[in-house]
This record gives sequence, structure tokens and C-alpha cells, in this order.
Amino acid sequence: MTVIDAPRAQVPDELSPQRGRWHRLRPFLPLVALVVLAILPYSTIPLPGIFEGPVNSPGTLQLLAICLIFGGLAAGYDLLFGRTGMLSFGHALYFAAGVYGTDILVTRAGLPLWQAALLTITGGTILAALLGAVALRTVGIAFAMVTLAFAQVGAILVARDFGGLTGGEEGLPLDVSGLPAGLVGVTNTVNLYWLALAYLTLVVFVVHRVSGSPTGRVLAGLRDDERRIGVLGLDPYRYKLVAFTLAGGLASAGGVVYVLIVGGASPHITSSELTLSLLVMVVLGGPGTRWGPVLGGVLYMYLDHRLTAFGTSDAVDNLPAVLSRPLSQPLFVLGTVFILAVYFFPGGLTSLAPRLSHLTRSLRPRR
Amino acid sequence: MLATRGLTWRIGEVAIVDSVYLDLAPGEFLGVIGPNGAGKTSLFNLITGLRRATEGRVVLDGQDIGALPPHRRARLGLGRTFQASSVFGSLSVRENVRLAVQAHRGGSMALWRRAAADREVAAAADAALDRVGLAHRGTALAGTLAHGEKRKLEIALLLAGEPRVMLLDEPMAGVSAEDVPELVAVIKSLTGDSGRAVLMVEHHMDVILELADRIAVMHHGALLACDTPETVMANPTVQEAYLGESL
Amino acid sequence: GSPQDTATGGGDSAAPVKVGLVYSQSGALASYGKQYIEGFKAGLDFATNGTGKVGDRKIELTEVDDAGDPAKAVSAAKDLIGKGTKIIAGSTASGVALQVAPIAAQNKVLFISGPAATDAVTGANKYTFRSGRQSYQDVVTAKSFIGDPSGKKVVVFAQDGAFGDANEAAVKAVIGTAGATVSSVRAPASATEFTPFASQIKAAKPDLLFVAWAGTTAPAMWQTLDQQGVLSSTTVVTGLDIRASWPTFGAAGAKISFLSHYFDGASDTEASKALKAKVNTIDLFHPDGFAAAQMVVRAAQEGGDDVDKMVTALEDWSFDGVKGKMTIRAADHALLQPMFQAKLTGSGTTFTATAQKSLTGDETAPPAVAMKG
Amino acid sequence: MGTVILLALTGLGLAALYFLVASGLSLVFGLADVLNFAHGLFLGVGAYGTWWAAGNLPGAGPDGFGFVFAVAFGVAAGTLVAILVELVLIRPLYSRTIEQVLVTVGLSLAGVALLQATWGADARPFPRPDWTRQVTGILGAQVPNGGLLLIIAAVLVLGAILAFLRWTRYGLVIRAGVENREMVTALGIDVRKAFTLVFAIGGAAAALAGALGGVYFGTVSPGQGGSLLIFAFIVVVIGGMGSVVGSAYAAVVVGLVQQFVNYYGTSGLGDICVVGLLAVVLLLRPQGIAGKVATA
Amino acid sequence: MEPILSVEDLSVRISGLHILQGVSFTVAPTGVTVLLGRNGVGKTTTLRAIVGLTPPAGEVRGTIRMGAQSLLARPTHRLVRGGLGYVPEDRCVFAGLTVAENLRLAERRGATPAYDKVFALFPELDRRGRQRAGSLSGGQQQMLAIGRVLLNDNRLLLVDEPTKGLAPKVVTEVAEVLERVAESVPVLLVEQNLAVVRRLARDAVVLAAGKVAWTGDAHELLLETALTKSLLGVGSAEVKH
Ligand SMILES: Nc1ncnc2c1ncn2[C@@H]1O[C@H](COP(=O)(O)OP(=O)(O)OP(=O)(O)O)[C@@H](O)[C@H]1O
Ligand SMILES: Nc1ncnc2c1ncn2[C@@H]1O[C@H](COP(=O)(O)OP(=O)(O)OP(=O)(O)O)[C@@H](O)[C@H]1O
Ligand SMILES: [Mg+2]
Ligand SMILES: [Mg+2]
Repeated sequence: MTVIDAPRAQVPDELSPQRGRWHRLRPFLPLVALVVLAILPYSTIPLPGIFEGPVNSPGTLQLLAICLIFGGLAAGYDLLFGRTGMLSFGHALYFAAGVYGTDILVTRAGLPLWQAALLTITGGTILAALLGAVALRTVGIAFAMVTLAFAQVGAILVARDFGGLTGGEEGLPLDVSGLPAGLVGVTNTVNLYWLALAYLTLVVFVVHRVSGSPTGRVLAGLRDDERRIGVLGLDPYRYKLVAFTLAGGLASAGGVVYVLIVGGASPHITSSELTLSLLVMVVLGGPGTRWGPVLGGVLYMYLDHRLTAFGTSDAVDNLPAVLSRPLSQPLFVLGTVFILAVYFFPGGLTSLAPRLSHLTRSLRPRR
Repeated sequence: MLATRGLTWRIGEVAIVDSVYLDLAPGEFLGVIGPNGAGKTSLFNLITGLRRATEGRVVLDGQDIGALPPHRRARLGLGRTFQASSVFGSLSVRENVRLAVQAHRGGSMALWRRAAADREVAAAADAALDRVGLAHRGTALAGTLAHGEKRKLEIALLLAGEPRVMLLDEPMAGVSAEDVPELVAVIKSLTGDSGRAVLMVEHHMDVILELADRIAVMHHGALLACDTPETVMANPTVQEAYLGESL
Repeated sequence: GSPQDTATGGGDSAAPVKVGLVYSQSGALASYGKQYIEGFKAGLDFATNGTGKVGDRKIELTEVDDAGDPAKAVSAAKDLIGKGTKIIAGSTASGVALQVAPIAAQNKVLFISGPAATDAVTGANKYTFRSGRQSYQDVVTAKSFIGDPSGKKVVVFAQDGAFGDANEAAVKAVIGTAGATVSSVRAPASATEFTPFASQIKAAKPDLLFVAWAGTTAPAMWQTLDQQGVLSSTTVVTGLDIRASWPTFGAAGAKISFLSHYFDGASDTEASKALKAKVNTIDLFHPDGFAAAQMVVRAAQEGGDDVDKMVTALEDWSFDGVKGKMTIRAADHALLQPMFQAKLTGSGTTFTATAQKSLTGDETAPPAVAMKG
Repeated sequence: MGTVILLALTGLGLAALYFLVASGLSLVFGLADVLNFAHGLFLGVGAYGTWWAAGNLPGAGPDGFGFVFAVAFGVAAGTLVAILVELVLIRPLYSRTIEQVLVTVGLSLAGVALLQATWGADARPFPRPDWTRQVTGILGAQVPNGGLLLIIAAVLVLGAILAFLRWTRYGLVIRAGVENREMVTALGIDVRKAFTLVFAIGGAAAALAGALGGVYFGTVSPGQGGSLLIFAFIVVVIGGMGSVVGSAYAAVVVGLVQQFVNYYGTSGLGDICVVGLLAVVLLLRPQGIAGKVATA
Repeated sequence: MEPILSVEDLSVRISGLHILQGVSFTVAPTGVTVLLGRNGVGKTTTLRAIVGLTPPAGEVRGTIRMGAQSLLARPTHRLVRGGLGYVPEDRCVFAGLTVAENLRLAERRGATPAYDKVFALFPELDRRGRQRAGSLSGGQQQMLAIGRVLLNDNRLLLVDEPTKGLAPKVVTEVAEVLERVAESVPVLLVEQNLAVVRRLARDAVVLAAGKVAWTGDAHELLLETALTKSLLGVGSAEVKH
């Protein structure tokens, strides 16, 4: 049978020696990036072609917020795929649990947001723990299939609209009347952006912390050689379950923020396509690296949203039909980009940086 | 200390390991030889729990451990190396050993503590690395090590777990001739300690003869003989199995 | 700049009126979207006498593709609102309409939903209107097929989910309260094999079968109903979908009583002539776009840049649409409009629908709901 | 009684469809270790190929021989696409299994979008002979002919694949390859040709499923392949990867469970039961399904 | 005489193990050259490197030539079609296929398979044509593994431990067959059974610690008891006669 090989070994930043000139500055770079992102909404720079309006326009902030959420989701998924070597095809389920859980508790049960969020994240984490406990009895392709099947059940339940809870195919708009005023209205999009940024920061921080913890060491070991971990006296099952549960919890937290940003739940997010896109994001960015999945997630969502505009733009419309028709399908472009990425940058985007620097170094004249 | 009682592993009709009775006393060094495919690695897998025996028992200190999963057996003091080096290739050498130390001491299930901050683990890991002579390679990625070094690293991983019984699967395989004596010295130094028992599969006869107190010969999954090196090498059945028809 | 900035919708009298159209250009509902936008443009021409202007102010359209995904629609709506757009129309999918409507209310902009049929848009909030029909109106039209419902047995066959729920509830409310016993058979929207459901329906021996089914599996469903003899054993009513779907009914088409939102030739109004002149053959959702344009022009004319004034101008407004006389009910913004009974004839790839009867907007009026927000 | 027979036969029709999709998936997995997410694309190509041919190709049409010709064209198109996919995308990534799976994931996204771009998202009426719309009375059940056609086709395909595997040289190569790929090359046989062939067979079966599914459903739409694929995966996994006969059994079980549970239980429960079945099978014998099974 | 096969500085690593560390030897164009060495020294690895079957995780360096032609980096099936027959160590017959099917698999287009020759050598294979190969005895499986290679003309045969695990009587049978085969085709044989070696081999190559420790006339080697002791690892044991 196929052993799902762990993704191309990437050295986890957290556990590998650091060197180089910027060595001392490196720990501060994320902080700088965070500050830049946090004050971004104060800038009015228009970036024509990249965004529809100036950076601080609600549309742009909304798009950025969605991108950040998916950056965080991908980073959380990478805890499974890139860092522990588990290929789950059902991660969308926990995200969807976060989205629908919050939405239902707020809209149908009328709970205040913080209670709903707390309950949902707890519930999502417990769900991940329970399903993980079952799915992790299998490995490799079988594991992938069981997780896929569980997610499929989730999708069926949402589509069935039990007791009118989920709204079926129409989805469930979030009842904002009980929400804090700062989260409602277009003028407050910036708060949602900050919320998304906070989520991303949280995920990256948690993943970073966990990867650098004793448990993270074990997870990295599991990815390289699960058998070996067992022989060292550690139960692989427990650690995989912890990673699975944690990733599930982070995904449902992402769902909580997402439902606020989008203002409702729709069955799109329960589809297996979403999990596949998560996989695409991680592979695109670079599995097992700190920034790769984040980059991949942000880029994927950006393309997914912007390509609809690109597809209907004049530049594309003016092409002959053989080109313009496929190019106006975002998924066509995304799928193609992904295939090319698998071929041409197998380590993901983050593997480009060392290669580029290698290139520039070799181009630089020798002294 | 460690004993197998009629240990058997069948796949379908074929017995890969066939009713093996072995006894290992504290402090003893038992060498296992046998042709490729004789079932030596499979025997190790049964003892360490990576495979579940179809019949028979594995007894450690009088306790039947045949039903325990690998990690429980490891916790009881059973350590092993693998035939093809299995180190954690994407971690640094030092992290590899720290992981092993941490596995042994407990506290691995700490999600929030910074692993790098644990001085005791670091010190124990460095000691193990020192012991096998790899201290200077601490920051290298294990995946990039030369083969002989990987072998040493495996032994360091083993040491870190302070096992009471060590199972070494072809530690010399793939090690270039120049490096063999050094590795032999390292292995030899392991046995001096504290009544630790060793079970070692090896194809290098001179190494086996140098180290082993007794030699077990496996052939077609079964144990042909288990005795002192002299007696075993003189045994005609062994001669036949291992060298073919006698000259 | 401050992060809470949004562009202000230029107060000056010659500035163009910004109208955002968020609908499906790609994705599963792209063809509905195409009809909608064609209808909208024809309607805009009609309502502005070809000038594209309201007074001196040009109507400036921004079209955005939502690909049927509410998340994209919400982003687009926020972007438009951020740029000072006060009127948003569109939404081909119900899910999109339901999620854009609250955005409109939160930001006090006018939202005119399109072909999305869900009843939940009606009365969603003060700022939300609709330019198409809703499920309830379908059901009332269906009721007109059985005469006196008392003592009759009615079965609803619908897909799982909100669309099915809404239809089932509407049938219970409309026909059930009139004395019929209503039961339902539900199937997953993703089902590919319908025999079990057809058997259940047949076993129930209904006097009237109301089918609410949308999506690509509909033809398989109809074929199975036909094959299992359901269509020939009872009166079967369903909504007539877009023209492209007509051939998929095949022979079954002749055995079904259709209620129709619209089809080419259902009415003979000024508006319908104007529309037909632009698009040649009118299809199901052209009138929705057309009506939306009429409403946009009315809102801009009467309200200027004041959204509250726009709302007041639209409430209780009656106008001559493609379908005939349309009235926006002030209480819940339901759009009262004529509905039709139709028959489908033809074979192969050419089918024609002919009107059997038309019902006025009052006859098909849904019960008023309380405004939610 | 009539109901039971009706449910059984229509369930078998569904099973036939699953089997047609799953058989190829299973063979590809058995020989080449590739979990092919792009398999749904082959189905789509088969369906649209048939649809296009019936409308545009001289000699092809919705009836009689013209229809056979159209289906043949659709199957040929599906096969061709499968071969191209293998040659251009899969083969260069030889023995890099995870990358191969990723490429098929990308392809499944792009492929469906391409179909949609070319022919639109709406379901198109599918050309088909009139008799396929009718029913045949069997023991009091009105069984749709389209379903019977699927059953017959699936049985024929099963027979053909088994005969191919058993009697032809390439069948021999494939059976041997599933057992031990390396030894086949050591006998001087280019096993990569067998890969291509297996893709072609899988593509052809899936394309046939597309064409006959079109007949059964009466329409063709870009997403059809994707929704069938999930159940086909489940069938492959339950049946044992690499085993065509196993897929056949599993398809029958899945089809019947879905059909009967949907009738006697509540709507949607059938799908959930199938998923539950998968989980149970995997949990009870994960090694069983993972191990390769001889194909004939 | 020009050697039929020459191996120079062959080095093989498999998942990190440096198994062969610069092996050089040649195979004479007639007769049997035997490759000797202790268990696990890398004999099988050498043969597999020659036919290009090193696993994906492996890395091969050096040169391997058959005549003037380099064999490295050519796909296995081409090498085999070019006349390199390979009989693997654990026989690798296809257990799920019948004997006849196993043989049929080895047939090649454009060449008449020499069934009569094979059946003359192994009449058993003819009789058991419809039996599943998996249910054959070890000796019969070995016959099948050799037989299917002999269906085609070969320029060189690589045979890995053909007598492993066989009863003494069968060992003799196999040895006889190989003796006859070697009359027409040169053979590179890996063999542990010294009686068989003595009967068949003309030249010998001895591997030790990843390198070639000795090459020369096989009988010369076998006469030198001391040499066999040290090279083949019998160690201090008494070698019984
Ligand atoms: N999981 C398995 N499934 C089937 N056969 C197996 C399995 N594991 C081992 N075998 C078979 O069991 C036999 C013994 O293998 P094992 O690895 O134990 O031999 P070994 O004595 O360690 O050989 P070597 O010296 O080559 O390492 C071999 O024939 C091998 O093919
Ligand atoms: N795929 C592999 N992975 C890891 N180690 C391997 C692999 N193949 C061979 N080895 C190791 O390489 C060494 C040489 O093996 P090889 O099978 O070539 O020995 P051999 O000389 O044929 O032995 P025998 O006489 O017992 O058949 C052994 O230590 C073996 O365990
Ligand atoms: Mg071994
Ligand atoms: Mg060997």
C-alpha cells in the first residue's frame, strides 16, 4: 500500500539551529510584521490592480481579513499535515463546526457572542477529539478516507437542515442584533480585520509554541518516523490525537471569527473541496515551515477572490474564447497554479527564498 | 531477564518466525546470526511489539509483555535500533537525542513549555552524544549525517533511554571498514554498565565473535542453535545453513 | 486616513448615482445571473427612456461576480458600500440574498434582491426589497390547480434543506389550512436515484402532488416519477424553470401542471415588449432584472441620496412591470405580482409553454410577515 | 414485494454506476499507488464527449447506431484524456506518490472548471434513445430501462476487465504488476506502459459511466463526476484497493444500502449509513483494505 | 578474453547505508563466475545494481559495462531485453498467477520463446502449468524462476542464491541445470553453498566489508582453507569435511 509519506522534510524553524547575519534580528521580524499589519488600515495608499480600493477601504479590509483567516487555518492544518505528517481530508469539518456552532448559538439560541464563541470552540475541540480518537486507529490512506467520510457526514447534516437549524443550502445569516456594535457595519470592517489578524497571530503563536515544546519535538519525530517514537517509549496515538484535537480546536476558533467577518454561514464551507484547498494552501506555501502555510493560505484566498474580478476583466474578455473562458473560472486558474507549483517549487513558496538567495549569491561578482 | 517462549509469527501459511525460545541473562551479550531473510529483524519486531506474535510469549522480568504496545514495552526498559538507520532526519542531532531523553524522563506531553529551556534534558542528551563521540555534530541535521554517524546517533538515542535490554539490528551494516572498530568500541562500552543485556544481529562475524558471550543462529525463522561461539561455529547444521554444504 | 473612513456618496446633484450589482457571473447559477443582468439593462433603458439618467444624474453600474458564494458577495457588498454606493441589487442565489440583506440594514443602504426565491428575504429588514417572486407565491399558484382543497390529500415532494422546508411550510399554510391534509416526502438534494421516493409518493395516493425541486438532478427525478406512474396517476404541480431545462422534462412535461413565474409570451405588457425587443426571447429571470431596474430608477428619482427616502418611495409603489401590475407591499416589502399557470408542449429540443390562466398579484399575495429588522 | 424488487434493481443500477467509476480507481491504485482525485474528470469528459458527439458529429445522434457511435466517441475522449493525464502529469512524478496525489487534486479542481467554462454550469439535456426512458415490468416492479442498461454495462465491463486481466498479455502484466511491480520490469517488460494502460482502462470505464449516467439521469453537468467520486472512493476502500472484484461487491453493498435505507429510513440516512459502513470496515480491518489483493 | 561484464568502482547507498563502497570486478564471457561473501555483505545489492533495481531511496555510482555498453542509468526492462537475465534471490514468482502465466509473462514480442528447451530442463513446469505458482514448493518455484529467464536468449545471466532453502536433492538438481545452462551463457552466480560453488564456478569474486577482497580462480580459492576461513567468515570454527 501507499504509505502517505510525510511531506518533503522541511526543517521546523523552531527546532533547528539558526545562523546567519540576521540571526539576532530574526525573532523580532514577526513582531515587526505584526505591527505593520496592525497599522495597515491607517494607510490610504491605493494599490491599483492589487486591491479594488485604497488599503483602508472596507472592501479591501474585508478581503484581507478573509485572507488572514485562511492563513491561520492553513497554519493550523499544517500542524497536522506538515508538522506531524497526517493527511486529513476532513479538516473543513471543524472549521464548519466553528462557523455553524457560533451562528446557531447566536442566531437561534440568542446567546451573547462570547458565550457562543466559548461553547463553540469547546464543542469543536471535543468533536475533533472524539472523531480523531476513532480515525487515528487507522493510518495512511485509510486515515485520509475516514476523515473524508466524517466530513461528508457533516456536510450531509448541514445540507439536511435538521430542525431548521442550519438553513440548509441557503445558509444561516448571523443575527447581529445582539453583537457588540463594534463588529457590525461596514465602517467597522477594520475591527473584523484586527480580529482576523489576532486570530492569525494566535494560531501562528500557538503552532510556534507547540512546535517548540516537548510535544512539538515528538510531533516532528512522528512525521519522520512513527515507529521510532513508539520504540522510544512514547505512544504515537496520544500525540497524534493531541495534534488532531488542537488543530481541530484552532480551526473551530477560525470558524468563530469567519462567521463574524462574513456575517453568516453557508454550506460551501462544509465541502470536501475546502479541505482540499487547505491542502493546496499548505503545499503551495511550504509544509512544515512557520510562514509557508500562512503565505499559502493568504495567497490562495486572495487569488480565489480576486480571480473572479480578473476573470471578468477586459484583459481576459478580449482574449480569444479558448483562453478567456477557462481564465474566467477561478478554480481553473487555481488548479493550474497548484499543479505548476507541485512541479516547479516542490518545497512550496518558502523554499523559493533560499533558492533565490542562492541565485543572487552566485550572480554576485566574486571578490 | 528477557525470554521468548515459543514465539511464532505467521503470515498466511508461512512461519516467518518459528517457535523461538531464547533466554537473555542480565549483563549478557547475545549475538544473532543467520542469512538474509532468516527472520532476525522479524524476531526483534516481535520482541519490541512492532508486530504482534501469532503464538508464544515474550517475558521480561517474569512479566508477559506479549500484549503490550511498543511504547509500553520501551517504558519497561526495552530499547532497540533499526537495521536501516531510523533517526529523525529533519531534526538536528541534538534534538534527536533530546527527544529520546525527554521520552525517557517523561514530560513530553507539555504543549506550552519551551523544549529548549530544559537544561536537564539538554545535559543528559549532551552526555549521551559525548559517549558515542558525536558531540561536535550536535547542530547538524540528522538527515545529513554520514552513515557511520547515523549509526552512532542511533546508539545515542538508545543510551538516552537507559534501557535494560538493548536490541541492536545490524549496527555495522553499511559502515565502512575504517569506522567499524570505533563503533565496536562504542558498543562494547555499553555492555560494561549495570547488568545491561544486549541482543545483537550482525553479519560481521568477527564483530560478533569479539563481542558476543553466546551466539544464536536463525534459519528459516527457526533457532538452529544457541550456544557459545566456539560450539556454534563447530556445529555442522550451522555450517550447512550459514555456509552451505560443508567443504 | 482613519480606518473607519468610507467614501461619502457625493451629495452634489450632478454626481452619478452609484448602483452595485452583485450577482452570479460564474459558478452554478451563472445562467440565471446572465438573464438577470440582461433584464436589468433592458429595464434601465425602459425606465429612463434610454438615457440611463435620472434627472441629470447618470446611473453608474458596478457589476461584481459573487460566484454564488455568500462570502464573496458580502465582501463585494462591503466594498461597494465603502465606496459610497447606496443601492445594491442582485443576488441570484437565496443564500447570497439572505447574507447581503443584513449588511444592507447595518449600513443603511438599499438592497433589492433578485431571482432568489426564499421567503425569508421578505420582511428581512426595512432596507431590503425584492424584485422577483417568492416560494409562497408559487404555492398559492399551485393551489389554484385543485379547486376546493377541503378533504383532498396533498403531498409535497421537496429536497432537504431550506428551499424544501419553505415550500413544505407554505403548502401547509396555504392548502393545509384550506382543509387539505398535507404530508411530505423529502429527499437529499444530492440524491441521484429517486425510485424509493417515487414509491413512497405513489403509496401515499395523493390528489395533488406539489414538487419543489431545483438543481441538476431534477430531470432524473422527473423521469423516475414518470416511470413509476406517479405523473399519470395524479395532478402534479411544479414551477416552470428556465427554458434551457424544458427539454429535460421530455415526455413527462406534458403530464405536469406548471405554475410559472414567467415565460416568453405569458404577458403582453409594454414592459414585456420593450424587454423582448432587447433580448429576443424572454426567460424566467429577465423580469426580475427588469423590475429591479425599475425600482432602482424610482428610488433614485424620489430619494436622491437619502436611503430612507428611497425606502419610503418604494413602499406601496405600484408599477407596470414585465409580468403586469406589480405592487410593493409596505408592511414587509413583498412584491405582489401576477403568476401564471402553464402547459408545456413539444418534443425533442423545441418546447413551448402556453399560458392557461394568470393570477393577479392580490390573488397570489403571501400573508404579510412582521418586519424583522 | 414489488417495492423490494424495484429497490433492489434500482439499487443495483446505482451500484453499477459506482462500480464503473470505482473499478478504474481501484486498478490505478493497485498498480501505480496513485489515489486519483481526477477520476471524476474522466467521467465528465465521457459524458460531455457523448453529448457533444450526438449533437455535432456526423453519423452520431441520440438514437440507434448513432447513439452507440456517440457513446463510443465519449468513451474514446475519456480514454484519451486519461492517457494524456498519465503521460504528461503522472509519469514525470514516478514513485513520488504524494506529489502524484496532489497533482490529481489540482487537476480535479481545474478540470471541472474547464468543463464549466466550455459548456456552462447548467445541466444539459442528454441525448438518448427513447427506450431508455421507459420501464420494464419485472415481477410487478416498473424498473427503469436506463438502470437496467447500467447494470448490463457494468456486468459486461466487469466481465471484460476480468477477461482482459485473465486472458490477455497486458492483463497478465497488470496482474503481475499489482503483485510485484519490480519483478515485472526484471522480466524485460516496460511496466510504465501498463500504468498508461491502466489509466486508459480506468478512463474508459469512467467515461462509460459518464455516458450511461447521462442516459440514466437525462442530463449532463460539470459537477456530476465529483459527487459520484466520493462514493466511488468509499467503494474502492471497502472493496480493497487493487481488487476489481472487491469493488464490484462493495458497489453492490453500497448501492443497496443507500437505496433501502433511503426508502425505509429517512431521507439522507442512506448516505450516512454508507459512510458509517466505511468507517466500520476501516476500523475493523485497516490492514485488510490496505493490503493489495490479486486482481482477478 | 574480453570480459562480458565489467564493474568498476561501484558504490551503492540505500537510505543512508553505504552498502557497496567501491566494488570492481569482471565477469568472463563463458562459464560461471561466482560472487561470494558473508551474509549481508552486499552480494544481492551488487546484482540488483547491475540490473538497475536499486530502490528509489538508493544511489548508485561507478561504472557498469556489458561489452562496450554502459548499463548505468538505463531502465531495467531495456537491460533485460538487451540480454541480461536476472533470477532474484527470493525467486519472486507471481504467486497469484499460474505457472503457465508466469512463463507467458516472460515471452517477448518478436522472439520465439524456447519452451521446449525450458520444459526439457524442467519437465515439472510443463506438468504443473495450471497450478498457482504460490502453491509450488520452494524447489519448484526456483525452477520456475530460472525457467522463465531461459525462455529468451541471454548474453549474461545473474542468478542470486538459487539453492537457498532447498533440500539437498533439489540443490543437486538445480546445480545440474545451471551447469547445463552455463554451457551456452555466461553466469554471474551468488551462492553460499560451497559444494555448488565448487561444482560450477570457474572464477570467484569475494566481497568483504563493502569491497572486493579477493578475485581469481574459484578452485584455487576453495583449496585455500585459510583463505576461505578469513574471507567467508567461518572465523575460528573448525571446518568439517
Ligand atoms: N510484513 C511482512 N510481510 C510479509 N513478509 C514479511 C514481512 N516482514 C518480513 N517478511 C518476510 O519475512 C522474512 C524474514 O525477514 P526479516 O527482515 O526478519 O529477515 P532478516 O533475518 O532480518 O534478514 P536481513 O539479514 O536481510 O535483515 C523475509 O522473507 C521477509 O520477506
Ligand atoms: N532496501 C534496503 N534497505 C536497507 N538496508 C538494506 C536494503 N537492502 C539491503 N540492505 C542491507 O544491505 C546489506 C547487504 O544486503 P544484501 O542483501 O546485498 O546482502 P547479501 O550479501 O545478498 O546477503 P545474503 O547472503 O544473506 O543474501 C545488508 O546489511 C542489508 O540489510
Ligand atoms: Mg534484518
Ligand atoms: Mg543476498
